[in-house]
Formats: sequence, structure tokens, C-alpha cells
Amino acid sequence: MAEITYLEAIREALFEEMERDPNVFCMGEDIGRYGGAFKVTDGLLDKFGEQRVIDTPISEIGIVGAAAGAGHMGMRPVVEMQFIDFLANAYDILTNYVATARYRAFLPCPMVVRGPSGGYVRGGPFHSQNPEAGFVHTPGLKVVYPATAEDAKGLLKSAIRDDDCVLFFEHKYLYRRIKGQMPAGDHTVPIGKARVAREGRDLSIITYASTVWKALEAAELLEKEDGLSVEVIDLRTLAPLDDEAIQATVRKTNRVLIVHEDTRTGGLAGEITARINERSFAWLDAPVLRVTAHDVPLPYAPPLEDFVLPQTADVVRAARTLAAY
Amino acid sequence: MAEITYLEAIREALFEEMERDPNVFCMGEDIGRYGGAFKVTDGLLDKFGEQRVIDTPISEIGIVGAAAGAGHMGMRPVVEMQFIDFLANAYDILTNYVATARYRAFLPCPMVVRGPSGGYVRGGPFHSQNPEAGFVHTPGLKVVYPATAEDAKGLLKSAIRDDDCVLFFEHKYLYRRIKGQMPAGDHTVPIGKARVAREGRDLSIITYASTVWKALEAAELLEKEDGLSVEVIDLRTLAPLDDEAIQATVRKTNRVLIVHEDTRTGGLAGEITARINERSFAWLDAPVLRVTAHDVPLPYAPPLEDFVLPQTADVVRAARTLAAY
Amino acid sequence: MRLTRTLEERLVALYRQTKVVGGLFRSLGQEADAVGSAYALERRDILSPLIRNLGAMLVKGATPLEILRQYMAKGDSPTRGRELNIHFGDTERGFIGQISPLGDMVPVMAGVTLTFKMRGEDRVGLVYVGDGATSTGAFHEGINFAAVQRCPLVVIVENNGYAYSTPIAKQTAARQFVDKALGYGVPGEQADGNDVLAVYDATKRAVDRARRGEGVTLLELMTYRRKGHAEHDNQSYVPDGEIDRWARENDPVDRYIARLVGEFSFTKTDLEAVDDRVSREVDEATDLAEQSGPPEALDALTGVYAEPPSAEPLWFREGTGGVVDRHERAEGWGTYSAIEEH
Amino acid sequence: MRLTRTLEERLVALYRQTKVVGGLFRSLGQEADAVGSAYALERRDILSPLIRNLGAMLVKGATPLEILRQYMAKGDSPTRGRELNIHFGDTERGFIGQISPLGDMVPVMAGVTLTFKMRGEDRVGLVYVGDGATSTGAFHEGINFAAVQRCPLVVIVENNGYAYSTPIAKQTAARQFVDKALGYGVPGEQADGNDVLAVYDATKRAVDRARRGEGVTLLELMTYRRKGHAEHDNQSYVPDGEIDRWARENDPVDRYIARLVGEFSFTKTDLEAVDDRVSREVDEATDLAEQSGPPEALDALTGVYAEPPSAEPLWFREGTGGVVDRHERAEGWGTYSAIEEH
Ligand SMILES: Cc1ncc(C[n+]2csc(CCOP(=O)(O)OP(=O)(O)O)c2C)c(N)n1
Ligand SMILES: Cc1ncc(C[n+]2csc(CCOP(=O)(O)OP(=O)(O)O)c2C)c(N)n1
Ligand SMILES: [Mg+2]
Ligand SMILES: [Mg+2]
Repeated sequence: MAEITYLEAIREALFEEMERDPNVFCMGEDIGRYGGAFKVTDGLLDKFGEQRVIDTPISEIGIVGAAAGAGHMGMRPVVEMQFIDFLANAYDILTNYVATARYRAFLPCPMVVRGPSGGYVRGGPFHSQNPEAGFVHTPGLKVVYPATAEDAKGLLKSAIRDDDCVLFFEHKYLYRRIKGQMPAGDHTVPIGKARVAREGRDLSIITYASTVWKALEAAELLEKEDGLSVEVIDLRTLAPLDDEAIQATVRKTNRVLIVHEDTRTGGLAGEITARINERSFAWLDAPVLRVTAHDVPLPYAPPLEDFVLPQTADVVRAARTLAAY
Repeated sequence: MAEITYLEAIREALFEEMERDPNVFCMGEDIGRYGGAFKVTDGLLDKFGEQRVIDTPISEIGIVGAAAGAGHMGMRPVVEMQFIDFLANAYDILTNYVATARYRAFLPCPMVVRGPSGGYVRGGPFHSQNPEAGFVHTPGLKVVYPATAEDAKGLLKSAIRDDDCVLFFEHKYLYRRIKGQMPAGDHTVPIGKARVAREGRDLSIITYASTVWKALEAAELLEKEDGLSVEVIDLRTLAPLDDEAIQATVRKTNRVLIVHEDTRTGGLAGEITARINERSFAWLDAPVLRVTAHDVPLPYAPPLEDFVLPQTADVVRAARTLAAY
Repeated sequence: MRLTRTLEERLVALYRQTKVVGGLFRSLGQEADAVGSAYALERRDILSPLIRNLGAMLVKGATPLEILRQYMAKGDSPTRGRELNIHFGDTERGFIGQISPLGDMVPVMAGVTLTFKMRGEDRVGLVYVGDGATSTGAFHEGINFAAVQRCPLVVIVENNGYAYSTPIAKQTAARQFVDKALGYGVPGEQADGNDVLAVYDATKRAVDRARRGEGVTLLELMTYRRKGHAEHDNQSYVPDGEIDRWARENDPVDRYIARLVGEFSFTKTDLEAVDDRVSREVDEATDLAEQSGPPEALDALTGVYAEPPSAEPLWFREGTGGVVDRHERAEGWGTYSAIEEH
Repeated sequence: MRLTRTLEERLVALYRQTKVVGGLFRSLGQEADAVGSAYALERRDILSPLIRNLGAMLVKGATPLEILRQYMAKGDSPTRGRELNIHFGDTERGFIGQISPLGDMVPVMAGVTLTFKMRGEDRVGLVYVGDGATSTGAFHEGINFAAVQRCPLVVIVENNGYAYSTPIAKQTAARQFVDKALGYGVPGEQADGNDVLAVYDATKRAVDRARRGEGVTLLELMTYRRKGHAEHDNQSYVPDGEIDRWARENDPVDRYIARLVGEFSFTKTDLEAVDDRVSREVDEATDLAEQSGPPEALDALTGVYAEPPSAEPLWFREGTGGVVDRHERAEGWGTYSAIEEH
């Protein structure tokens, strides 16, 4: 089988799930005839018709709320945010209504909210964000953020089948830049399980999404230049976090670097550090360190964006510091 | 001078600042004639009139956006969220517009968004939240959450004078339950500085808002029953965090417990743990531990709410574990 | 309406005895709009009530016992003590529980009724919003979405004159809320919300339209909130005499009784029979409700997700057993080879 | 209008040379509505433009040089490279920069004009929203707020037929956007957006109303987006012939020229003089813009807050000096007494 891109993998998952289950349908801005701002849903309308591929008004509250209502009735809506940044517009209905519906009212919200996330693409402050932290912080939501084409497909299929709301972050830098070979058959990847992206002995990098690739690049270089054996953990699911995988790598290498593209303060690295402290403090030979974006809105001009976001060289430098600690 | 409550202290700050500076004005739902859901703004309308004490429609986006616009023009709006939970409704305009205005457009937003926060009052899932984490995570916003009447007044005055947007969380459980003696004169408390609420040697509790009082109770008990000397740090400002105060207490006691009322995953304790790791790992004699709410929406019935939220006994138990580590 | 009113009066008594946990919200003077509109639906239809639509919930089959248990935070209340006052629902009986953030139920009901349409089901939805809630973005996005999709949805603006203390003149510059219909491209109608039969008729027209596939209707029901926002609110912001005038001249129960007697020749005995039945029902429910206990604390951790069904109590909680002991890192542990052996 | 068009054409050329960083947004065919409306304001008034209101910004004093630098992400661009395309403003010259999340500028301009009112200043605000942006909660909350407060604000719905690929029939069920005025209790007016003088007149009436203290007006300007949402959009969703028809029959520049020639007896020479001046201006600006360099990386850390004025580079960044060395915890450090001594 030929390799397909991360973006095509997502599209395949949508096609397969819509074929498999008539309750699955898609909603979003410009997802029908136009196929979505990034063409993720291209072809869906022709195949499944206007009833199941719905172009909506520019109304993130409306779309997310309608998905919840449809979910209550047994449908499995998959809604697209044109950019994941616009989750902010639906923050109330997602965190207050959707996240709590099962708990306070025994109403299921089997729904997926997906969309392009992340930077490195000169998108400026409103088309580059990584707003996962606010949602990982919300009990009742699940959050998935794949780094590979295989995981993009397998996790989206699992998300659509999940009985709760899953926020599915797609990294737009990866859309057409990476490819993968899809396993044959009904390929799903379980939500809540991290992946060892590279085995190593000397230190661990825990990361997800775009920075998985930077971590792998750094690991390669560190192996060559420093003879360091670096383990890279791709979290894949951010809520619920795979605590076992995190503790296992800490106890194996005793040195941990957390890398994420999101800004530093209040980003996920803090949560992971706390969990490591609680369960594996005695295994630490060095402080848990983190490489993240700087705490500023993401600027647009290339030298600025490149400066603000974490780069491979940053990971290398931090890893060396950690190894030498 | 007589002691006044936490709520009265806030009201005093509003009165004084509105008197001092004609650019200060208030907006919010039911804040005028009615004096606000908790009566914080009681009397403001009579004193300052309808032009400066504006009852608004139920429109959190509208109110916050209008405050930003007025701020651009040199006003200093203070807006009330009837409950801080409704910040969620203004999440986009706060995190995308207000937080970035200075950075991307050189537009100042000197404004305060204040409102009653927190639980322990049988308020149910939508009138009890502590949504600070999502805003501490947003560069461009400042976040303040006082625990004492003195700080409530002094910090609100500073917030109103600040040239950027300050989210001012008021703990509704504390509104009428605690009192303080206001320092004479123009009493301000600097934003960004933590407070040593109790000096101690054996371990540190870092906390803020309602749980400062639980920590103090626990410290008292631990001193009596276990002979433990517990230091309690009241952060007061959550963004920017007072890193120096945090590191100082770690290096002093070598054992740290972080306590907050907010849910666990993605709460502020993670960020604090990461900062301690980065700068004071070698001073740690034990893992940084945390006592927080459980990761569920906050239920309403007393036994449920009491179970979900952190209690003094929890702090005591955690502190004992930490001391014995 | 009688049941709504009697039940609320009972709740007031319980509130005064501090048996109600938290606030108490009344619909005094607004019973007709809730009851009349809910009767216009079929069993299979779904409505989403507001805090002041107790009457609509009762029509849809909610029981006084459920209401009392919920207000008293009992373990066997419909939400097992998770939610307060009348925030609960039952899709089987055809009502979906409310949520505090105002307006959010409009898009949710757009999705419920979109599903009816997609599945070709002969069902209709009804969502209530207060005059104040019309100012929210959620209301706007939800009704617009439903209008474009021609969802079989009736949107009722329950205009009771106030949003908490805020009079409508501070809520909107429009002369009437029904004027918003045009901007959403949907039919609008206004009715006397204190005339239960007029409410029924107007709602029925809107429901029929929805059932015929003609989409959304915006219905404004004119009524008046005679009590404060909640029991603690002393209504000092209300002009003198306004409440009395409504109570005297425009009470929906009085008006309905007058018609029952005048037009439908109900006798005093008939009416007393209704009152007796209602009182008995509420008495029995109160007795039963008082017997229930509070919820089990551990139940607080169940049901956030379908999977896992429950969270674990945190380690510092008494009785969990799981305290954080000093970690045991065996000698030599922490090198790659050491872990290989384990 | 000529300047708008020529400048955009230059941007297309630069875009093809990959000198524009990111996307390019055109207002081809819509120049009249931006320019005509902006001319109805006084210098002291403030407007908030959309991405397709380049013309309004130019009227307000934005320069081609600024636009070019901004599109090319130069260090001396108006936002020093922080924001893209024409997202920038200058309150002195009377325009406030746009933000991507649609609708947010409506409440912001409500606050700007509320301030004018509070201070008794004789100033007016103007905010543009697209047909698509009317579906947002922010638009709704903002215009309603301004209407209730009778802010001196003109809200222009620029109806160009599409929101990205979405035609208005999928955006609203209303027959026209001006129908929304009634629901907000404000006057509404519709004008031909491709007739620059009609736009001016209609806007002027609304501005005058605002200046007289009569509050908000909703103005719908009918126009057509002849280019895609951005340069990369191939407009495959547009019915055949629609674009050509508008270009042929309803180009705002052609129409204005026809009137200038017909009614105001402009000569060919007059028109060529304008064209020449515009070309020269754009040429000069392009030359200058190309000479500017990119921003300094470290500038990325300044100005998030007034205080502190800048953030620190993170420790792992090359050149920061500050790496995390092995912590030095002196012998005995970590007891209370030890720290006392330090
Ligand atoms: C988004 C949001 N903002 C504020 C509140 C606080 N609040 C609760 S009820 C209420 C007034 C509601 O008025 P209305 O919609 O007219 O309903 P009524 O109480 O009159 O039935 C307010 C402001 C809320 N629940 N949700
Ligand atoms: C809240 C929000 N949702 C989605 C988007 C993505 N988006 C950017 S422009 C656009 C279409 C805007 O259409 P319209 O308002 O008609 O303006 P036009 O482009 O036609 O001038 C969309 C959907 C956005 N910027 N903000
Ligand atoms: Mg009302
Ligand atoms: Mg448009």
C-alpha cells in the first residue's frame, strides 16, 4: 500500500467511519463543497450528501452546541473548527455544557471536535495556537493530538467511536509534510496510550504533536555527536494522560525533558512534572526540565515566530544540559 | 479603625478608585440599582450615577469587549462577571483580543474583570468554579486571587491602576466570613508579590485564595499535634507568579506541598512544581506534592461537594506524609 | 398550574425550614406560559425548560417527588445530588435539563431537532429563553443555526419583564422581542403569556409549523415575574405597585379559573377536587422526599466519562489507603541494565 | 479606489514572487463600499476595518508603504512583524486594527464609542462586519450592547455574497441583513455598495444620526467578492458566469469613472493623472518596502505587558548564557539554621 499524508489519513478516517456508521455526520464552516480550509473533508459531500456534510454559519457556539444536542439523540457528530484557535469562541459550551453533560445530567455527548492547530507556518497570533491546556484542565473532555499519519487515522477513528467528547487536534504543519503507511483493515489506536517513538537509555524526552519530530531529530543528533541514547515518548493523548508510560520512562532513564510547542506557563509540561514528582521522585537524577514556546502571543514574521517557538537546537541544548547534570 | 469584611474591602477599593480617577467606571449585570448579585457594588450607583455604574445586558462578550474598547480610549473600566464561571463565555475575546492587544497592536487594555469565584457554598457546577488556570496560561493577562480582606482591597486598587488587563478573582466563601483591618491611607498591594502567611521551618505549603485558610488551620494543628513548623505562602497573584518567593520557601524548608481548590489535572500546582524543579531541585528532600480538588465537575449536594474539594484534614494528612518522607 | 403553584409554595415552606439546599426560584405569575406551551407538544417531542418552567416539566411527566428531592439535595434525586433546583431532565419523557450559562440550550436544541430532521422523525423541539438570555451569543448562534437548517424547533422568549434586576429597556432597544424573528428569517408571534389557552394556541401553531417542515418559529410570551430572581431577592428595584397590579389583575391561575367557571361551567366542587388532589400529591411527595438520605460521598467520583466509569479518590483522602510512601528506588536502579532485570 | 486596486495588484505581483509572507486578501469589486463609507467620517472619528477594507484604511491615512511592509513581514512594518496582512491600526489617525476571530471588533467599538458618549466628545465610530460575521455571538452581543447604550456607532454589514465559500443562504434565513436592525431596535438601511456616492450618502446619514446622539444604525452594503477568500482559493463553488457578470456590469471603479466623466465632466487626462499619481506612489512604496529588513528576533519578547516591558529568552536558547547548571546546594543547606546563616 502507498504511503499517505497525515491529512489524507484524517480524511480516510472520516470516510471509513461515515461509511461504517450512519450516525456519524460532519458539520463545520466551508467543509462541504469547498472541502474545508485545508481540504481535509474534500470529497465527503459528493459521497455522503448535504444531509451528512453540513456547511454551517460562522457560529462556533452554535456548531458545538448542535453537536452536543445531536449526540444526546444518539448521533455521532464530527465538527470542524476552521482553525482550532476558534475553540475559544465555544469555550463556555464546551467546558460548561459538553464536558459536564454526562456527569450532571446523564446525557452522553459522543462527538468529536477537530481542526488544524499549531504554528511554524507563519499563521500569526490567531491561526497558530495550541490551546490544549485549557481543555486538558476540564474534567469530562478527552484531548488527542497525534504526531504521525498512522496515529492521526487510528485515533480519529477511536475518537469517533468514543462515547464522550474528544477534542482532536491536528497539526497543520504536519498535514502535508509527513506520511505514513496505514495498517490494513480497521485501523484504530486506543485513546489514552502513549507511544515510544524511540527507545533510549540515557534520558527521556516526553512530547507530542509537532515537537515529536523535533525531539526525534534532536535524539538522532545527540546519538551521533554525543553518543547519548535518548528515549522519545509521544503522548498522543493528552487527556487522559498515560501516566504509566510517563512513569516507566522516568524510571528507566532517570532524566526527563518535556518538550511542547505551547507556551510555557500553564502548559502541559507542568502537569507532567507534577505527576513525575508524585510517583517517581526517587528515580530522578536531575530536575525535570522543559523546552517550550516563550510566553508571548505568537508573532507572524519568520524571525519572530522562529524565535518564540521551540526548535530542534533548543531541544539539543536542553538535553545536553540535562545529561550533564 | 473597625475591621471590615473581604467583601466590604473590595467595595471600598471601588469607591476609592472611582473617586480618585474619573476614568474608572463599572459595568456588569445588575451592578447598579441592585448592587450586584453579592452586593459588592452596593451604593456605587447612588454615589457615581448611571454614567459610571452601568447595568448591562447579559452579554459577557459584549461587556468585556466594550471594556477593551474603552480601555483603548484611556478609560479604566472595571467589569463584574456575575459569577466568575461566566468568564468562559468571554474566553475568546479575553484570550484572543484583550490579552494580545498590546503586543500585536500596541493598544493598551487597562481594565479589571472581577467576580465571585470558588466553591464550598453549595453553588453547584456553574457557580463554584476556579477557572484561573486557563488565564494564567494566557500571556498578556494578569491574574490576582486574594485570600485576605487587606489584600482584596490593596490588590484591587493596584489592579485598577495597572496598565494591563487584570482578572480579579474574589472568593465568594470568604466574602462575608473573613475580616481585616485596613491600613490607613491609600492602601495598595503590589501585583506579583506573594505573602508569607505563616513562617515555618519544616515544610512549606504554597497556596492561594480559600485554601490559604485551610493551610493555616492545618499548620496550627500540625504544630500542636506533631510539633511541625509549617510555612504557608499565599501567592495572591497567580500571573505573574512570584518565582522568588516560591524558590525561597523551597530552599528554606526543602519540602513543599501545593494546595489549591481547583481541579488537579492542569491546575496551577503543576506549573509551580515545574518551576521548583527547574530552579531548586537540589534543595528538595522530598517530592513536591499537591492537594487539590478531584477531577470532576463540582457537584451540589453537601456530601458530594465536601468530598470533591480539598479539606483541612486532607492538607494535614498530606503534610504528614511529606514530613515523614 | 395549580400543581406548579402549590408545589412551589411547599418549597417556600421547606426553604424557610432550611430544608432546601441553596436558592429557590419561583415562577409565580408565569405558570400559564410554561404549562400552556408544554401541552402543545406531543409525548415524543422534547422541550428544554428554564428555571421558571417547572410547569412545563410537570406537564412532561416530572414528578413533585423528583422536584422536592432535587431541591433538598437527596441521594435519590434525579441527578443524585449533582445538580441543584430543577436542573434535570429525562429524554425518555421528553425534557432536557437546563444549564446555568444562559442561552446554551438554544444551540443544543438546534442539534436535537436537527437530528429529528435528519432521521425523518415526526418530532418537534421547544426551547425556552428568558428576555435576558436573548442578549447572549449562544441564543443568537443557536437560533440562527436552527433557522438556516430549518430545524423543527420552537423558540419561546419568556418575557417576564426582568432579568434578575434588569428591566427589558436595559436588555434591548427593540420594542419587543418578537421583532428579532425577522432578522433570523423566521415567523414570529407574540401571545399573552398569562392566558394559558392563548399560550397553547400560539405554541400549537408554531409546533404545527415545525412538524410540517417549516422550521423555526420565535414566540414571545408576555408575562410577569412576581417574585424576585430567587427567594433572597427583595425586588427593591421594582416600581411601587407593579407587582400588586399584576397579582390583582393578571394572575394566570385566577384567569384560567374564571374561564373554567365562566366558559366551561366548572363548579366550585370541581375546582376543589383539583385542589385537593394537588395538595394530597404534594403532601405525599413531601413526606417521601423527607425520608430520603443524602448522596454517598463516593458517588461524586462516578460518571464523568463512560470509560473509566469512576475516578479514584486522591491519595491524601482518609480511607484511601494509598498514601505516598517514600519511594523505593532499589540500589542500582536507574541504569538501563538495572531496569532490564526487573 | 484606484489606489486600493493598484496597491492590491502590486501585492498580487509580490505574492507571486513569494515576497508576501502568508496569504493575500483582495477586495476587488468591493472598493467602493470601503472608500465611500470611510469618507463619511471626520478625522477625529474612529473606524474598525475588515480584511477587505483596505480602502477605508487608506482613506484614514494608512500608507501604501505600511501596507506593503506589513504584508512582507518587515521589521519596520506597523506591527513590527507581529501581525499579518492589513491587521494594524493607529488610534491617532482613527482606525483600530482588526483581529481574526470574527465579530470581536463590534463589542470593542461599542466600548470605543461608549467612551465618546461618556466624555461628551463629538466623535463617531464605524465598524464593518462581513455577512458571515453576523452569525457570531460577538456581533450580536456587541451591537445589542451598543444599541441599548445608544453609542454613536455605525455598524456596516458588508454583504459580498460569500463567507469564504459559504453563500448567504447558508449563513442566514433572513431575506436581507438589514432585517436584523429591527431586532436590535435600531434604524436600518441598505445601499448599493458598488456605488461609491450612494455608500457615502447612506453612511453619512448614519454618521449624522450617531453624532446627533441617536445611537446605532445598521447599514447593509450590497457588493460582491470577485476574488476568492484569499489568493489560494479557486472559487470553484461560485456559479458559472457570476463573477464575470459582476466584473462587466457592476465594477465600482468603472461605475465611478462613468459618473465622473458623465456627470462631473472629468476628462481622460484628469483620469490618467490620477492613475499616474497612484502608480508612482505604489512604485515608490514598493521600492522602499523592499529595502527594509526583517524584524530582530529578540523584539519578539517585548511588549506583552506594560510592565515588565520585555520577557527573558528561555534558558535553553543559544546565546542566553543562562543554562541550568547542576544546582549547588551547599553542605548542610536545607535545614532552617543553615538558611539563617546565608
Ligand atoms: C451567560 C450567563 N451570564 C449571567 C448569568 C447570571 N444570571 C442567572 S439568571 C440571570 C437573569 C436571567 O434573566 P432572564 O433570561 O430574563 O430569565 P428570568 O430569570 O427572568 O426567567 C442572570 C444574569 C448566567 N446564568 N449566564
Ligand atoms: C470566529 C471565527 N470563526 C471562523 C473564522 C474563519 N474565517 C475567517 S474569514 C471567514 C469568512 C468570513 O466571511 P465574511 O464575514 O462574509 O467576510 P468576507 O471574507 O466575505 O469579507 C471565516 C469563516 C474566523 N476568522 N473567526
Ligand atoms: Mg426575564
Ligand atoms: Mg462575506
